[in-house]
Amino acid sequence: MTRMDFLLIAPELWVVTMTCVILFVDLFLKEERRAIVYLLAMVTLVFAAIITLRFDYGGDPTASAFAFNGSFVRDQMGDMLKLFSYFVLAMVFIYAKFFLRQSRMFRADFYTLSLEALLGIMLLISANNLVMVYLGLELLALASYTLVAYDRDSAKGSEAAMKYFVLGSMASGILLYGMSMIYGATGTLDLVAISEAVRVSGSDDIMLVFGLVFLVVGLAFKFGAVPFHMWVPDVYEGAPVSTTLFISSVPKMAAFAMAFRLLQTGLGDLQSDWMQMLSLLAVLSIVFGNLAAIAQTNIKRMLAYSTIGHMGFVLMGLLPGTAESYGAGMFYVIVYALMSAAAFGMVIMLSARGVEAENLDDFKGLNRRNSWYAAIMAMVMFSMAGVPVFVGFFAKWLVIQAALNAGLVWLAIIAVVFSVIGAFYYIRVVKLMYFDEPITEAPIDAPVDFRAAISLNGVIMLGLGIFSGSLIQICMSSFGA
Amino acid sequence: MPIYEIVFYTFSLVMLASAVAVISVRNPVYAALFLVLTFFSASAIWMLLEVEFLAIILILVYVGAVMVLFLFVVMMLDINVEPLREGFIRYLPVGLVVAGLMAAEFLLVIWTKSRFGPEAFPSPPPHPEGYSNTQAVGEVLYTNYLLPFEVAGIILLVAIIAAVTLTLRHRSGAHRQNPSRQVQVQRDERVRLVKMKPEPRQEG
Amino acid sequence: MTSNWPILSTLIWLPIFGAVVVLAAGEHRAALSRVLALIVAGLTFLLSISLFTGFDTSTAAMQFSELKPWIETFHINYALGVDGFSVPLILLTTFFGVLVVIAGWEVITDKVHQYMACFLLMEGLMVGVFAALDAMLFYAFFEAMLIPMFLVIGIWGGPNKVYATIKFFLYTFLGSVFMLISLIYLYLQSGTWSILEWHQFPLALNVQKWLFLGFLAAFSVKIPMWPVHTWLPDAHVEAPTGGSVILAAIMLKIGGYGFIRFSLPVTPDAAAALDWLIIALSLIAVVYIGFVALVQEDMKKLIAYSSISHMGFVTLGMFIAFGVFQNTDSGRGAALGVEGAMVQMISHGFISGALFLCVGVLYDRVHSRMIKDYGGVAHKMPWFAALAVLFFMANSGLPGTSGFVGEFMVILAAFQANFWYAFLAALTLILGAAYSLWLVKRVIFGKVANNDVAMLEDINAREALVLGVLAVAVLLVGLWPAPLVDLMHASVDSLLQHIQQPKTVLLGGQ
Amino acid sequence: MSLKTILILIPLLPLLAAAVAGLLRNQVGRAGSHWVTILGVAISFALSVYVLYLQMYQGLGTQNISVYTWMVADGIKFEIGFLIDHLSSLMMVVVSFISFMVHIYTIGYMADDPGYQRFFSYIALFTFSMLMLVMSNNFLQLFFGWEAVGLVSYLLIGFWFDRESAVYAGLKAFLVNRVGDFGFLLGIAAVLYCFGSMDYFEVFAAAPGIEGQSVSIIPGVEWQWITVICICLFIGAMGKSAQAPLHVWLPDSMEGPTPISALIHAATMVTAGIFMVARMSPLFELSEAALSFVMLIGALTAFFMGLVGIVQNDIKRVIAYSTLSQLGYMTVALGVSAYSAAIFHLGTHAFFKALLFLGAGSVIIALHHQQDMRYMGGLRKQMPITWITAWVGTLALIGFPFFAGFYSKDAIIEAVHASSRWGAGVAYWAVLLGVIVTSFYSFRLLYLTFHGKPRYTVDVGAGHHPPDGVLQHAPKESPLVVTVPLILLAIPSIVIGYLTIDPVLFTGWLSDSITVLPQNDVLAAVGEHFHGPTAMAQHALQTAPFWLMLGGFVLATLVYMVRPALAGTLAQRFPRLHALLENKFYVDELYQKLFIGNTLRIGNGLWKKADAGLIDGWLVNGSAKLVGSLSARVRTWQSGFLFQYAFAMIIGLIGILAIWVML
Amino acid sequence: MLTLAHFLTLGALLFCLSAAGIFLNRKNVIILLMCIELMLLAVNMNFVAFSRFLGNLDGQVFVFFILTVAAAEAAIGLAILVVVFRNRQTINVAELDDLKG
Repeated sequence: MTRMDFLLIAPELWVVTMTCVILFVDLFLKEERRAIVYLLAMVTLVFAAIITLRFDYGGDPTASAFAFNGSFVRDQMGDMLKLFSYFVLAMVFIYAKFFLRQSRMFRADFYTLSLEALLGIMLLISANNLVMVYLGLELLALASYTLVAYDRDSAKGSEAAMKYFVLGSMASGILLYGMSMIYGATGTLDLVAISEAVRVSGSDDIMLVFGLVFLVVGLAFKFGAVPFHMWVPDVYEGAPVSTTLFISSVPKMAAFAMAFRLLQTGLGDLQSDWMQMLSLLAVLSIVFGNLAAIAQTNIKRMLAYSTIGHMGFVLMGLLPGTAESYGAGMFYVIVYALMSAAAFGMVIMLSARGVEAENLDDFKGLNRRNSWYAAIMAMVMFSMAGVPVFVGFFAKWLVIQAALNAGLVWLAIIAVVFSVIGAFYYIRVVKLMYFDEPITEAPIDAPVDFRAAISLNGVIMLGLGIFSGSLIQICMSSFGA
Repeated sequence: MPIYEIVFYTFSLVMLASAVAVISVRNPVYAALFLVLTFFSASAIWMLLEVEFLAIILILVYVGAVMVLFLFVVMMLDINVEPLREGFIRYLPVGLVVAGLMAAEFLLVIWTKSRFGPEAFPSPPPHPEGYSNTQAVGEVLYTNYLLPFEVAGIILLVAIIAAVTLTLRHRSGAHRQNPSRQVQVQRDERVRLVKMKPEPRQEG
Repeated sequence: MTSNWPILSTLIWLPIFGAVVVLAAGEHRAALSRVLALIVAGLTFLLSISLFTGFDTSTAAMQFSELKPWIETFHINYALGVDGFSVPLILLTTFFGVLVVIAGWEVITDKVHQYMACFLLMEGLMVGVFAALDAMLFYAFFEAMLIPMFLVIGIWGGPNKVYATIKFFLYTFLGSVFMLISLIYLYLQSGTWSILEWHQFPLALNVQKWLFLGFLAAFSVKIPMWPVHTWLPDAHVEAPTGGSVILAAIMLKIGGYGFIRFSLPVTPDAAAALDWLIIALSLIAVVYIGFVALVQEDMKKLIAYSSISHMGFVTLGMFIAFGVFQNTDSGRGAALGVEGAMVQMISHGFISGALFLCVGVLYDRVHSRMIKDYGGVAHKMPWFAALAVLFFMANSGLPGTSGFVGEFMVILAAFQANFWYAFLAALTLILGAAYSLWLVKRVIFGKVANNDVAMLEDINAREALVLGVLAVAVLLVGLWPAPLVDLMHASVDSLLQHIQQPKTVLLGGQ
Repeated sequence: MSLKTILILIPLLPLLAAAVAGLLRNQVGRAGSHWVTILGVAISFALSVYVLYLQMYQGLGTQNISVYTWMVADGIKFEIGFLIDHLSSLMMVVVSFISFMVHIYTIGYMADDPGYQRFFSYIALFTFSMLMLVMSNNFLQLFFGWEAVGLVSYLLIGFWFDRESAVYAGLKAFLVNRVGDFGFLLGIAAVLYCFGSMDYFEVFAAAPGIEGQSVSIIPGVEWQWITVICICLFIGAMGKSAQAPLHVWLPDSMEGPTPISALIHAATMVTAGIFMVARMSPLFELSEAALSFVMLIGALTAFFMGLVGIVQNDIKRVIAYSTLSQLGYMTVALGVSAYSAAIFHLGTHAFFKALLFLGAGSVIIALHHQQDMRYMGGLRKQMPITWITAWVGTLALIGFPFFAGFYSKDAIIEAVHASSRWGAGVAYWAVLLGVIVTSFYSFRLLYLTFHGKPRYTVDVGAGHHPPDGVLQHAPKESPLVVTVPLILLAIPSIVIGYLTIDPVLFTGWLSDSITVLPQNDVLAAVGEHFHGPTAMAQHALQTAPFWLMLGGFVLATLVYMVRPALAGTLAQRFPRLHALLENKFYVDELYQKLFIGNTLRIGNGLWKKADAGLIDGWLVNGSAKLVGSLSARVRTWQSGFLFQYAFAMIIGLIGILAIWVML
Repeated sequence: MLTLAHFLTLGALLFCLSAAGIFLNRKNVIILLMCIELMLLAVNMNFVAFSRFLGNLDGQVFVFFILTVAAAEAAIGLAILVVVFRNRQTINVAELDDLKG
């Protein structure tokens, strides 16, 4: 253990410390002063960002630094994902506060659990051996299960949590089984060492492929890829929207990092195998997600299926296994997190008095009620549909480009066709907001921080689209493209 | 060394049988107890593999803590034992076929001699005299795996928070006084001044 | 204004930022948003005239070029420039930008600021499409344009607006994603997004064919060609007048422009190999749709179908060149076809825009688009009747109006390739006249049909201004198309020269 | 004033007048509108005469003047310009003169019409269009004028646009004309293909070069290019000049006001086709086949349309069928390469047919817009001027010696007789028999209208819309603005033939514009026997046409004057024949069934079945529905049961294992 | 002679049994939680076996962490179970189907 090790994990240390602080402070807080928890959580995120940014790689975006015997790695990809995690989580906190207040669930637990989950995410992003991957994953998962059941009086919430828990545990069991095979084949848990061992033993090792299948399934579950997606709609719908907001956004970035570490860093030599598996999953996800979303009337559920479709695209970015494709996948996942946060933020905004605006019909006539928020939601929807110049388009473009570059023309064609089918349900939301008459004329109100955040989040859809160059540059350079 | 094999097969059979029992008995209490038996057998097999530390931990943690927790919950919830449903029977063959298929696939791979056979994995030599499995694990755990170890601690912390968050609740039915609120109450919270128009006097 | 002033950027962003400003005016200041929109649109139009005056017709090179890096990682630039193909279309766009604002002046009373903003936004985006020299930039504008139009139809449209607008959106979206694949493929092969560099980039024939089909998917829907035209009648019928006008006058042209900018120069060999397909579809459009237009009962639908039929000439004119090269030694007629197609686009812009405005004038008064609800309008609205007859005559290709010029050129060109092409194309002379004038007969002439018609009042000054300006434009182009045609000579010649040299040869030489 | 300016002014003045009368109709008022248009046309007429004078007496040769370049595309110049030679200057004078007359006449005829200004605007616009057509030096402008006259014709036929039938007739006229224009445009395209130019001179100069070049439009059949061009162009002429089978619009066009019938549908517009073919003589001369075609079409029209004229009751329709028949004569003349004869007949016909129409119009005004001859009779007393001028017109039409028509028609018959072209024999008999038909219907008209007893009654209290045969006021002679043009037209109807036959037909006055190959020059053959107009008239007594004409006269007198009941008896005796003629050979019905009905059926079929049904319903909405139903089905997979979710995951796992590990 | 495959077979069978337990069980959720424990045990069996046959302690350390996590997981799982029971008065898997479609 050197000083360097601790410098490298300084952001994680900061977050874990602050979590404990919040936990402790909350004990002495009166109900009316709860906002302090919120403030502390935000402070945590801000400083985490600062601390993360303080680290200097010496100008090489592909350089990585290892700590704790190589079980922890810092690199530009990880840092970027972490930074965006902080950012999106900050959005989540802002949105969630409004919802939790209204539905009388504003407790410190939400923040501590979210921060723990963030820690899990950060560890997962930086994990460089199988143990760390597993632990990060579980940290995230356990916190998530709890958050899903956060509304203790909700039958749906507890049902969702139960399903999530059982399926999630099963998925981690499957993942572990795969890890055990990989371990057996290579004799090590360290991803770098694994990749070296694989290089030595060759990529046609049945044991490796056998393990790989389980790893891919575990990852697919995390992404919510078909047919390991069943939890997604139920959890999105059942969980309180504040939790859905969280689950749908930040952990996706972790899942991406995890996939990259496991598949590329560890099993890069098996690329030809996992590429095919992932392409199957990607196609199924894109097809199924977009199809099933069409029939939904519950917006959370619809967004859940849309997530499945989007994750198909992220997988498409992963599977070619080139630097550019990883960049594309990373860009996609970041963009998706931002879009998802904004979308659920809008759902929260429309939730009056703690009753969730779950149904699509709640969006009816939003333009008449408040045209700015309608515009934000419209931007988010168009972005998700992949219409330029919104940022979602650039994400899709990069991914499709990566697939084409790998010669997967058929995949690209399926992807674009189903993204058109998918566009249908996104623009249906726009239709509800703009073309229909409102059911209620109740004014839409939210605290100023909420309004600022959602506005920022909406404008990002456009701004990050028009000025997508630098983010793309960062994502690509992280992988040396 | 036939004794070695006899022990292995015995415990294996017990383990698998009790695992089958876990998933098939109707009463969850029995299931929990069979689970204990499963873990116990597993522990024995681990002993066979000279993985003493983990074997002990398994007993301690699972049988001693987790299973008790399970039983506790089972008892607390007072779940009535329900009859098997028709759907289950209909579904069973398909389920079994799938499970069988899965097992077949697993075994087909595992019994690929060239990769899993003794040539690839020769039987490990027994540990030298004076070898302490616990010590060996401990050395690795507190050096190479320090970070995971700390993280595991945090996971347990999360478990605590989670359990508290989910289950700790103030009884909703009970009327309680909140002294601090009573003290801090403001005047205008107590008395509400209502402005009204004077009622027009009724004529006649 | 100095010569290195980024005029194209101004033309793109001025309306877009104008739209933001108009939006900011808010719902309760309708009058302000109208005025603001008019100022922005007017200013844009005035500025765009400098494109015309400053344009050097002697060269096919891009002019008023701008170049800034956009997404450097993938060599995407914010590259703008115009040649003889884009300038007339940009002018058409800015011209109509003003007209639709005026046309919607009193008619739109609900959410005026959003209405105006949508149109300004569209204007900027459409100019962007015509000015973009970078394929990604082109695509971005190409797609983004859908959004305001989607909203315009959906918010201010007719009773079946939702179906129509979603159909419109998805149809066009579906087409364009295939183009996206083509574009990306081209980038991956060539390492650049510059359209001009793609023109020179050698490609094997079967690759070209696939790319060509990708482009075709996008542009054929947009223009639209048979059999992917069915969104158009619905969209037109349901759209508010301004929407129909922009849709017909400019948006359809983007498809044609795409063919000129991409399909022909980037994949010339595929275009040569597959020209039979386009020609066949174009001729089907001309004849088949002509028949369909004849039996329409809804005025807007009729005009919409006639648009499809007229757009058939655009595609025919563009792709006739290969046939001409084959059939004649001189190649005479190829340029005629392409220029005819361009003129047809401009002219159709004026005419269909005007026709939709005419229907809009009636609709605003009677609230029906059905032909049977009218009759004898000329009694009550003589000025309107005169203008409408003029536009319908122009629609049927009467010489002296702009409608004639393009069709004439294309038919002449088609004859250079094959008698039967010209024969089928010329059928429009009969069909076009039949559906246009039959409509005129039923709506404008005859006895006053009912009370609604009897209550009609003639067009007011605002309507007269809009229609009058268009009438002048229609006649001007019809009587003296030379200035318009001269704009594009150099570009057309260079295009034709380019498409005659097989790209596959270049490939072989590598 | 330079020649170019003069030439520009000739069409432009009527255009400006039209614009003023049309656009400033409320500002200039009724009188203003007729003054401005009449002034415009009058100056235009004067200038035309001046140009003709320059041509005839000042030795002004052929002028090819470009006004402006319409556009240049693909190296082809499309210009607006004037070709001034004897042919066009003659046409300009004819057109502007007739137009001038009609303008004056209209003041009276349309005096009560609310659309007064509009009408003047239209006819001035027509004058412009027609002048553009005849003055053109290139195909583009020709086509422009061609279509523009069609447009004005459309507007004028449908002038009374609250009359359903009028609007319909206008539409019909335009569409039938468009059918012709369809061919015409293809002809122009073919010209461009063969010659690469739109300019008459360049084309004519290059024309002999393509002789022998052929094309197989229908695979396996080789056609001469020149024939294709000529036939295509002639199809245009068939539409405009109402040759069978594209004649159907002309009788219906009589729905328009009578001045229009005179101006457009008798004297000028319908002769555009004749003019065009004559103008294209350098091309037509090269194609025997095309000329035969032209001749036969003409012959067909000349004879059969005359027959239809016999049984019509509407006075204007009789004249309309007469026009068709006469146009047939002209076409026959074109077909035998006697272009000059065609032009000559065109000129004379313009005067006397305009005269007849205006005369008919005069009658119609007098009878309060009663057009049915069955309710006329004996008007000679009330309307002496009209009566006399009608006699003049009739004599000219039937070709009575010394009258204008005699010279032109006789020349045509002689020319056909002299021709050895394939089919000339048939054509000769057609034109010959046509004479007796012409004579018969002309006198029938004259008798039914002006002679015999009145078949109408005058009832002062009949109200505004009295039944047929009842008039509110007694008929009386028309005002001066009507009768003066009649008189002015009657004069040339008598003398113009006598005066001009020699220069037009035989001394080659038109040879600067018309090319006739020596072997085709039938007029030269006719000319060998020509010894001056007087001699020709005297000689007429010995020729068949004269006696045939006389036969027609006798027959008509017999049937309609001597034994008026005979007509009905004949009709009853030959009901089929009568019905056939009365129904104009059922051509309209045939077209109605064959084209209009089928077109609508095709349109509806394509729309409802193919467009809405197949493409939209099946492909577009069908795929939307498919996606919808798939979506609904896929949705049910998400059953909500945890064990099924787990099962799906395991299946997925097994599946992937099976694919990648087992295989 | 016992080879690695024997131990792995044990793990595999246990794994399949637990998986079958999850998707066959329609009764109460507690059994599901137990099945998950079984699944982890199966994995542990693999790790232990590999660790031993490879002569490498990493596997055992991993098992140690898995056990820890499993305990935490069990706690949370049971907590959720309790919440479910409180809300619905049942923990029957087949009745947990409010969320579907």
